[in-house]
Amino acid sequence: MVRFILKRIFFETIPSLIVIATITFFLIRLAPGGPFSTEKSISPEVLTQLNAFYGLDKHLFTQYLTYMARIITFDFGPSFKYPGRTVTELIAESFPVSLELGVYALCIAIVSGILAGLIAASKPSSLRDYLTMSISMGGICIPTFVMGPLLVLLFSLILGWFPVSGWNTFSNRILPSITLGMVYIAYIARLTRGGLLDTMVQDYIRTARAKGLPERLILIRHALRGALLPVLSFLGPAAAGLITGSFVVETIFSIPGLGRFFVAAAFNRDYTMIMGTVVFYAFIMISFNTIVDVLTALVNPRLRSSLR
Amino acid sequence: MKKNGTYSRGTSLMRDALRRFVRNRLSVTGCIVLLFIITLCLAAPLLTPYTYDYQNLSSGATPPGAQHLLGTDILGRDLFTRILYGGRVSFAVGLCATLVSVLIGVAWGAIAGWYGGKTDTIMMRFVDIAYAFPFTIFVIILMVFFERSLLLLFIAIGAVEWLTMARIVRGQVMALRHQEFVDAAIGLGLRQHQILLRHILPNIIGPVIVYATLTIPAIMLLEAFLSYLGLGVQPPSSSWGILIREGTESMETYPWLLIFPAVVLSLTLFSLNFIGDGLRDALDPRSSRE
Amino acid sequence: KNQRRDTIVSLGTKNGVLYFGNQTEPEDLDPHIVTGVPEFHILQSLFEGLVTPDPRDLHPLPGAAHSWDISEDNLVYTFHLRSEATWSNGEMVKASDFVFSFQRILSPRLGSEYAYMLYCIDNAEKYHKGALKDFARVGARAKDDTTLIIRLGSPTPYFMSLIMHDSWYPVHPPTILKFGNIDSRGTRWTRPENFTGNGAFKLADWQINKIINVVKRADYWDAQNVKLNGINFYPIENNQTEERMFRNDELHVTTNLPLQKIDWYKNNAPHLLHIDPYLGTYYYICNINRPPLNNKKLRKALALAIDRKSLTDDILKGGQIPAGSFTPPNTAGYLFDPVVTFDTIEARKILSETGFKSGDSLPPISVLYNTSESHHIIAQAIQQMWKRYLGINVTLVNQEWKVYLASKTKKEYDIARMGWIGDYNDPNSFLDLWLTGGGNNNTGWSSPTYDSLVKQASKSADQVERFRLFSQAESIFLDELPAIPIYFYTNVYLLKPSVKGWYSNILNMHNYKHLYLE
Amino acid sequence: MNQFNDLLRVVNLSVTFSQTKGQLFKAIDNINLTIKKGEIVGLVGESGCGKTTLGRTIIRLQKEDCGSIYLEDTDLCSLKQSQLRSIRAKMQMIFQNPYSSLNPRMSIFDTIAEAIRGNLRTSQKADRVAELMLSTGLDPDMMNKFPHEFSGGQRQRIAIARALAAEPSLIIADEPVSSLDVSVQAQILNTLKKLHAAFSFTMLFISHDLAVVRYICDKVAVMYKGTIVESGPSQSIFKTPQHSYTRALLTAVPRPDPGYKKAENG
Amino acid sequence: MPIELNNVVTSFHLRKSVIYAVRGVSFTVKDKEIIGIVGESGSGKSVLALSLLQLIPRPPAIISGEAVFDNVNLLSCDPSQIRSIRGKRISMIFQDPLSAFNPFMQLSDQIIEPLIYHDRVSKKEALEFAVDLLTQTGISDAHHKINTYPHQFSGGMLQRAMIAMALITKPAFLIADEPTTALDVTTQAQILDLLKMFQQKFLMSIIFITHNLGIAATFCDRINVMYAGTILECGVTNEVFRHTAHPYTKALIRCVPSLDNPADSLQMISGSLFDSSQPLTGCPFAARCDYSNEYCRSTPCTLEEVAPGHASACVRIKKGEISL
Ligand SMILES: Nc1ncnc2c1ncn2[C@@H]1O[C@H](COP(=O)(O)OP(=O)(O)OP(=O)(O)O)[C@@H](O)[C@H]1O
Ligand SMILES: Nc1ncnc2c1ncn2[C@@H]1O[C@H](COP(=O)(O)OP(=O)(O)OP(=O)(O)O)[C@@H](O)[C@H]1O
Ligand SMILES: [Mg+2]
Ligand SMILES: [Mg+2]
Repeated sequence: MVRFILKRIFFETIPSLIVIATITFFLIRLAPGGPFSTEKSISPEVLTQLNAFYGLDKHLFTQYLTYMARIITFDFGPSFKYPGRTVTELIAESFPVSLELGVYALCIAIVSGILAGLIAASKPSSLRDYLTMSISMGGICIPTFVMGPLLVLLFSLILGWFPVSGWNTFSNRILPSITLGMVYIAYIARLTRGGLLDTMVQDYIRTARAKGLPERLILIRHALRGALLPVLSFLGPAAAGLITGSFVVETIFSIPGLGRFFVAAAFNRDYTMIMGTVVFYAFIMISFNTIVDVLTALVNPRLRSSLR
Repeated sequence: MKKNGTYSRGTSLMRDALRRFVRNRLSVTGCIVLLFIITLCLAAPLLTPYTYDYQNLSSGATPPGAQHLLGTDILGRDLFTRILYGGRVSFAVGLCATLVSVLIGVAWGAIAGWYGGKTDTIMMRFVDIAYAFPFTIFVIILMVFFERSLLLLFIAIGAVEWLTMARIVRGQVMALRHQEFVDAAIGLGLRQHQILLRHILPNIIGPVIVYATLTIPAIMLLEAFLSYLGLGVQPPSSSWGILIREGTESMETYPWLLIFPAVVLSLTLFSLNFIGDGLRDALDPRSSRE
Repeated sequence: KNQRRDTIVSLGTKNGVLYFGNQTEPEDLDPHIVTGVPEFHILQSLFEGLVTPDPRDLHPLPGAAHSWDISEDNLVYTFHLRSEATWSNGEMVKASDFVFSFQRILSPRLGSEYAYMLYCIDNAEKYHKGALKDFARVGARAKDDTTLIIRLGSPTPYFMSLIMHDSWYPVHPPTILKFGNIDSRGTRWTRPENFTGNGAFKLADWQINKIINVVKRADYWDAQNVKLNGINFYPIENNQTEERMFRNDELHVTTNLPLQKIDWYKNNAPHLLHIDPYLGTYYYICNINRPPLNNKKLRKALALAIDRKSLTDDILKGGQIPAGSFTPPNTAGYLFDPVVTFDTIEARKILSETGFKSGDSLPPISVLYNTSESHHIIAQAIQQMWKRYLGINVTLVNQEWKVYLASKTKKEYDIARMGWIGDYNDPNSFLDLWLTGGGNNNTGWSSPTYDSLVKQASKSADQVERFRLFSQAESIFLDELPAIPIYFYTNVYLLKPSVKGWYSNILNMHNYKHLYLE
Repeated sequence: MNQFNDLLRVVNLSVTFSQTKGQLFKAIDNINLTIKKGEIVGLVGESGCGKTTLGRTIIRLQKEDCGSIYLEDTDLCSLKQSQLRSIRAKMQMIFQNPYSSLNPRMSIFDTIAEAIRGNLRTSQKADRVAELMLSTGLDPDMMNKFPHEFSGGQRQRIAIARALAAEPSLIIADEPVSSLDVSVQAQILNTLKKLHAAFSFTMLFISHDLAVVRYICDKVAVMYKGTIVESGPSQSIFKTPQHSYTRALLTAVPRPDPGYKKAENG
Repeated sequence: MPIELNNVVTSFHLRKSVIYAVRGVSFTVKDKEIIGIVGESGSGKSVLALSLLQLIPRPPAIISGEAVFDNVNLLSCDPSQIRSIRGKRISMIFQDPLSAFNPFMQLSDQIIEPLIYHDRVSKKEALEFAVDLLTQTGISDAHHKINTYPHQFSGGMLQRAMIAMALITKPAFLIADEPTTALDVTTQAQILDLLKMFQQKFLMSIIFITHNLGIAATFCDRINVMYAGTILECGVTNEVFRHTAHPYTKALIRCVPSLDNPADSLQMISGSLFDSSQPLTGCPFAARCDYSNEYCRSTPCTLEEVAPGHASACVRIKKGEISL
């Protein structure tokens, strides 16, 4: 397994990161508008100076080489949008926030999603099934940008339990975590339910029943493993997305996370920031997918040989 | 004993499934609701006296009433009419883009999971890379190089939505690859695509359907973001995603602007999921539902 | 029902801390680099210019300079600085600091976007553009520690309001040089631990996207008159969130109010709602180089067929004034009678003179706007008006912000939405926009007469004469209509009654020194 | 012996599995086996001695460690996947677990029809499927059902029908009749014999039922712990077993006569 | 503990048809008794066995009749009751061992599960017992092998693991559905010994479903011969084999290939199994029976005693019209 992971890192992750960095580097230049275009247009002299300052006046390929040489040392350069800060600094400062929020949301999503899936699948096509599924689908019916304000309205403005926004105390964490987790609850719950229904007709479930195990235990001990495989596949990218932050939730709750940089950097044509976030995200994404691959193989013994 | 030629061709899974599907009350209800909504959207001109862009600024944001069934928006346009017209766009985008994403995702995931090894590595790392590429930039670039069109919208959405599908399918295929009936199929000397199509895909259809039915509403909402970027529908046309997004801004002052579009979207989502459940059940010969 | 515990705002009020909703994260806190309004909100607390605006009517009050003399020919301004004014590290604010600051912002390599604000200084423009290397020849000189002499290239009647702008703030030379050269961008000097300013407050905390906290400086020369103990600036990008925070007593003041909520506040809490006139115009520019908008009559017809009053009253609802001219009314006392009105009969008449038989026979016209705020609402309303009153079908094209900017500069549009906020309180800030080749004149419109009138006016020292020249120029502009004015901005925001000493003004400048909470 | 007559030659074949914690387990240990064209060779042996593994290795579902497998003159071990595919038609395996080797989402018709070679019309296929089902004692009316609706023995017959449908020249039958009642077993064995006479396919017949092996096989190989300990014509093996394991096997067979064992003991 | 089956009927109600898998089966298994069930493949043996523990999915199946065990009707008792019986008092060995094991779980966990769940034994103890049992079934190196996954076992090994799993709680009653099909004869003998030992030691009764008439003859106390969901003949093993009282049983015995004097061609029963979707009108075997007449085809048959401890459903034998 250790060898598998090392192999992943050196022969797959690093080349992938180089590819994604390269593609992104060149493609972002194709988007109209540069980092310095603003409503009040800058005088050409100033623009020349700015371009020179950030090395944007050099040949694109030279820029690319310099850039790639730099990111090897984890130096992503200064942000164009926030001239006083480096990209590394911005990520380092905001990622922990998103990570924390993402972990809460992920926990909420996984726990309630799987629970909902279990409840629904324990008696398919019953009122219980429809009810849990309907509730868990709330997160998709009501998109994040509606859910957030709704929760705030109810819990902050009407009930006064939590602050409207901010990121100071624990009470700040609750509403955004729920908002963020809600969307994933629906996916996890439905995938779990589907997976459970698929496994509950297998012969080995009959064996488990013959042992006298109660349905609950059968669902959890016997059916869940196989049923979670699609959920696991889904969770790789989902978890990577969650812990790197959500633009919508972070702006609604005014949370100083990384998520808003992803969108904002693109909108601002903040080239260095885009590169930084993309490479960072790609790294997280590949890491999570690696973890998922390992977990899948742990769940499914037939795939263990793939870990070698 | 029967004579030759009297045996009816065996029921294929599909035909069998169709019959079971029709017998499932909930999924049929789902179908009816969905068809009803789609018909309403298509028949919009017959159903309302307004056009989707008819404005009456002085009667902006009136609550639901006799004049306007579901009220009006800030520009005094009839919300009911706008929901109906918006539904056309949302359905077109939601269904087509989902189809695109399912097709690509399933094919990609199945091939990667089936062949494994280097193929899998390369294909899955491609998926990772595609995940990481900034979507906003991708859309902006698309718009620079192509004419703004609905087709482009499908492509843009389909291009991102297939990724997770591919991963799910790959995972399922990898698990199935070791089943003995697949060995048997290999032993028969079937071609790879035959094995994939006949043996693998029918057995992973469950998660695919579940994920696809969740993709449709997600796409409808994503479309609103793309419209924001300038891709997709242009005002004064609208879509459910856009209506909901705009409705959110005035949800406290003019709640009907959010509630009604959200309700139709939810109805659609629920219908789709019931249909999906029905399909899932129908495609599983072992499911106890007859 | 039951008494709530202390809210954040009431605690702030008790402690003299102002909770300020400040839209976005500042890009930096270097007055020579930043350009945005949120940054200016913060910088106002951290720096003090030579003079500061009176919050009521924006006339210059003594700031770092306690008095000033103006030469007969209006070219030489002598500022007498306070000897008691200090930097936040205790050092005295010297005249040479100002000279250093001017040199810094004018250094070509710094790439300051607002360097042009100092172009009125003799030779400043040359220095900034690299034609002049020796800063000694630029018209700014420190005679001694407390005497700053600024020599202008030509009379600039609005000079005193110009220098209230942030680009004129001084920076502390040793601090700048400690972290880089005079012309280094983005050094670490703006970090709380390094920051040196001369304002009433000093920077205590800066957490990105979370909070900027400034606290009262005890050694500020006017400290006994500063009533606030500190200000918390919150970068709240979402104005809906900002409004909810305000409602939940988490903010004293917001920068914005979503237009959907205006009605509610008007009806339910008018005492919290503030609508101030603002020095800005919202307008549509026409691409003069492209048919059919090269047709002046068509532009005129379009301009006349916009029911501005309906737009402002029925949609925007924020007290915006329908724009019948380009310069906002009463800009530094300049008044121009509105000439662009809503007159459908006249509009149709003019349209019939264009040579196009009906609206349908026009080549396709599109309206470009960027996708944010209420632009799309206004665009849709205007689209309907043109259709209804002129029978012209225009299509709407929305683009992402930077794409939109690129299209505009590349002149790839027919009609595009624009807004302009004056940098300083003078018609010149609006009218020099349309000079031939002006960086923000993206219409392709050019009129030599107009150019000469505006240039003449900006050099003239006589206010009456200047306004006459400006009026002439504006008449020409409004006759040609390369841009169709739509409305004048207002500033719509929410303010807790506990904030005292807050006056509305058209530059939205609120000197925190004069504020107090109770 | 003329090499041309050999349909299958297994030479020095070994297969290793890695089990828990990387432990290696030699399931097939240096096996040599030759099957002539048209022969039916029985493979008997202790449970877990590697019979199934040997079968799976021959039809290339299991990778070998070393050794080679010749089908006629082609070395199967050196073939690429694409080349293998065309050869696969000639070999069929009847799996030991009839249920897991049937696709649960495929009707019996599709399952069997899929194995039929050549382009037939659907109705022709249906006839062929019906014919196959009849010959394995299944009611053709059941062809529209799905595997889970069948009993264990019926599933096994489906698997046999599928293998026969492909008209292979080599059949590897892994306990094909173990879950059949004796009458159906008799029917199938007779069918196999009949077909064998008609088409003279070759078969490796893995079974625990020595009587069945004796009935159908020309030759018998006895496997023990991964190796073949004894092989030869069934006559001689059953009459004069050499290896002690073979002898043990023969004495342990239960006879369908309640008194048999007692009689011997007593 | 005796178990009493009374007219057990299991039918699958499908869309177009009804499959009558078990059509009214009654018999009693006394304490310590080994009852063999033999019969045509597809005759409903497994369905009957599964019905006893309510392991048939309902719907589509409908089960009626009663099977009384310890004053409880197994067929209709409530879920919690049947759960406390399953695995603890009545264990089951399934026919297809590969699909009956959870592919995602180690065998050890699966084997000890009933013991841990029902008897709250510590895991360590349970494991020891499991290893012990496995060894007794003839799996060498069991303490190692037990930690592997089902796909790493051979068919016969899985079958033995299944047997160990069923025996681990020392149940009072064992339903064994073809427990030795995948075993070679020596191992088979070993397993039968093990079962016998349990029967003796723990007073276990067994329903033993098999196709191997040899085993049935040597191992079982009594034999039920099933055909098309009904029992055609039942009785003490000796009686059934020596004084066979039903043409079907006779035909069956004739089909057994003999190891000692091999034939050129095996005897078969011509014709095919009674269509399980048809209701019974007469003797289900009538269509294939050499002795049948019109009366057989039209008169429903019932089991009646022909000799003490020996019953047959054949009308003609009962009437003494034929003898075999
Ligand atoms: N789920 C089901 N749906 C429909 N029919 C079924 C189902 N399960 C079993 N059957 C039918 O019930 C009948 C009896 O099956 P059962 O499995 O009991 O046979 P069996 O006696 O165990 O045979 P074998 O010895 O081959 O295992 C068969 O005809 C089969 O087709
Ligand atoms: N995938 C695998 N991984 C590890 N070990 C395996 C695997 N498959 C089989 N084995 C081991 O290989 C040995 C031989 O297995 P095989 O299935 O060939 O036996 P068999 O002769 O067919 O036995 P049976 O008669 O019981 O079916 C067994 O000990 C088994 O544990
Ligand atoms: Mg085997
Ligand atoms: Mg059975």
